[in-house]
Amino acid sequence: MDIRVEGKEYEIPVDLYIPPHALQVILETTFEGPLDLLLYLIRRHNLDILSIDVAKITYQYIAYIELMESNRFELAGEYLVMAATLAEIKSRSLLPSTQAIDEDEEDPRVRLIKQLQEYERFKNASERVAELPRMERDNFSVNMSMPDVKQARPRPTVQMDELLAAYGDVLKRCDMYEHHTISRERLSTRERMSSLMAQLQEHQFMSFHDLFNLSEGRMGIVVTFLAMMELVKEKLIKLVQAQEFGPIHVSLGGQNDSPNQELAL
Amino acid sequence: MITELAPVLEALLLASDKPLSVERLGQVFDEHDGVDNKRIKKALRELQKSYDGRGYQLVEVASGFRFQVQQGYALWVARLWQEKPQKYSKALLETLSIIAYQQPITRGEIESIRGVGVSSSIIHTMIDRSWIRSVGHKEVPGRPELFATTKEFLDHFNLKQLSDLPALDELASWNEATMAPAKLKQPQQQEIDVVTESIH
Amino acid sequence: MITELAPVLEALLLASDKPLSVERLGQVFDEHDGVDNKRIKKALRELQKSYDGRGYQLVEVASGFRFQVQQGYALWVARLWQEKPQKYSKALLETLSIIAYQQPITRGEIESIRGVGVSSSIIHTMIDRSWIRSVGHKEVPGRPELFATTKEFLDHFNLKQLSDLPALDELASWNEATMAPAKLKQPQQQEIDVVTESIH
Repeated sequence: MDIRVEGKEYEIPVDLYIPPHALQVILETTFEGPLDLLLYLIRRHNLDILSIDVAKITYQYIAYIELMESNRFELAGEYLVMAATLAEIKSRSLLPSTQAIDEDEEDPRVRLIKQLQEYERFKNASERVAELPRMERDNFSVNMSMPDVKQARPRPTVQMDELLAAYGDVLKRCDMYEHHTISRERLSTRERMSSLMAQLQEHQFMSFHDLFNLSEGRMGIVVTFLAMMELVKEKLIKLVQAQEFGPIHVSLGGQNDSPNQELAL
Repeated sequence: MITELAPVLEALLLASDKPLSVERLGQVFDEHDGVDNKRIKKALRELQKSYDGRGYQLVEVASGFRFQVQQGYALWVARLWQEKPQKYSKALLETLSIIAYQQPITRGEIESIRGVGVSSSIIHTMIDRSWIRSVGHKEVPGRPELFATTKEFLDHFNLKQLSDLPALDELASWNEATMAPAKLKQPQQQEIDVVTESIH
Repeated sequence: MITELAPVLEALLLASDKPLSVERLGQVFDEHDGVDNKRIKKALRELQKSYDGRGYQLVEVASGFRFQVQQGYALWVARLWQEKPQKYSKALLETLSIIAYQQPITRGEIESIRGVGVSSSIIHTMIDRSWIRSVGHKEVPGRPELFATTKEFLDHFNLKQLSDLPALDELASWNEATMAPAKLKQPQQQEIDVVTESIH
């Protein structure tokens, strides 16, 4: 009989004790919520969902929660709600049986078991879905090049409004509206940053003065300077000076292997 | 009238970066090419057989036919690339499976099955990969979006249709007897102490 | 010891988006696979012959071997493309817009803004169209490439310089405008107020 098996288990307190290596497993695997944790506890005891011993599970569940809290795991509120549900079921089980039967529709144990069964079905299904042969893991698409044809493949075109809509979506998603009001000035700086990087990639080591195009006028020079400062701040370029008051040179960040002193900014 | 249809179909399917349906393939031909869907289907079936023992195969997935590298050679291909294939989290796979089996479904309904919140980033990742999409709104307060899987989802998992998904477990039936409160075991005070002690 | 080398080579060459040299193919194998360059070359020659009458062939180009569609069938493929101009994915458009507004930027930074990985094929497509290019490396561990937009990108969107890109407030007003054409008639100042409110 069930009871005898369970009774036997009860006689061995070691089984109820969670051994340290098991704790390690818990800490390394994150549970997908309270139902996942409950299923784990039930499976560990080779129990059927239908015959779970709520009292036993409740204590283990609460023990795990305390453990997780003591390890500063961020616990979702759902875990605590489940703890309360389990406690409720346990307290109901202490009531005389006649009273509990009266409201079997509302029996939280029935509800929990149904929920566990439902979750287990999908958990099992998701494990099977994960094993389906999948592109880029088990199957790879075939890349075949084309010989030259007179009619080149028409490339899709993109309209400005599509690009804007896409960027709008990005901003909406990451709540960047507040700190990313993009102004024209900022954009011209970003553009100059890109072109400075490109110039330095080509020439590697350039005189500070050569990077300014005087024909651009005052605004152009200011933009170049701002872009340079931004690049220095992001550690993308370095300003180096061989001696005090000597000519300043600019190089890409990290390529400074000369003994020149770096300009502190 | 085209006499050699098979190599034309091979060229079309190999050059395309997406699966092509029989209908889509058919659109390529003019009336005087004498090619109908039946002829295309027949040619495709013959082609499929002709790749036995090769490193690639022609498969039919939800949105049509595509060439792919034979599964048995995936490990060799992986050696060629340093980039590891993206792994999907358990949370993503659970959410995706629930949508696949229960579609159309709202986020709230997914959450009540999983017993835990579904993060927006998981939903976005799946929409971004075109695996799921919003197919409307449920007429309940808040009008939540209803999600469903797409053909791209089926394509990615090498499925032709939803019913090719692995079967869901049967729900174990249970009777009143099992649930009779009388059977609930009374907790024993002694045990409780053991557990509590051993944890702390 | 690999007995069936040919299908492995087929799988590798078909999965690769670039031609592979004999040396590169050889790197895939371990010592105990018993595969040397001579064996690879021999297998490739035999494979080349085996595609007679198919819609594709294995050709040797400067940087190695690659599969390509047979010249004779290329016109069919062109018909396939002709009929349906494709659209770029949302993922590509988002990535492009982030690069435009935030350049120079690394792939990792784009990913952290989008909250999801950016596939190599998206980057390749944009480089291929000369919309973006690598302008250097960020001096952080891994030295990731920094991407920036190009003159071709500006040309495509009819812009003279990057600062001609709409500022963010215009982006919002552009939305407003398309959503409700009536709003366009309202005085400029008022429109901006509306926008500002909706942003904060």
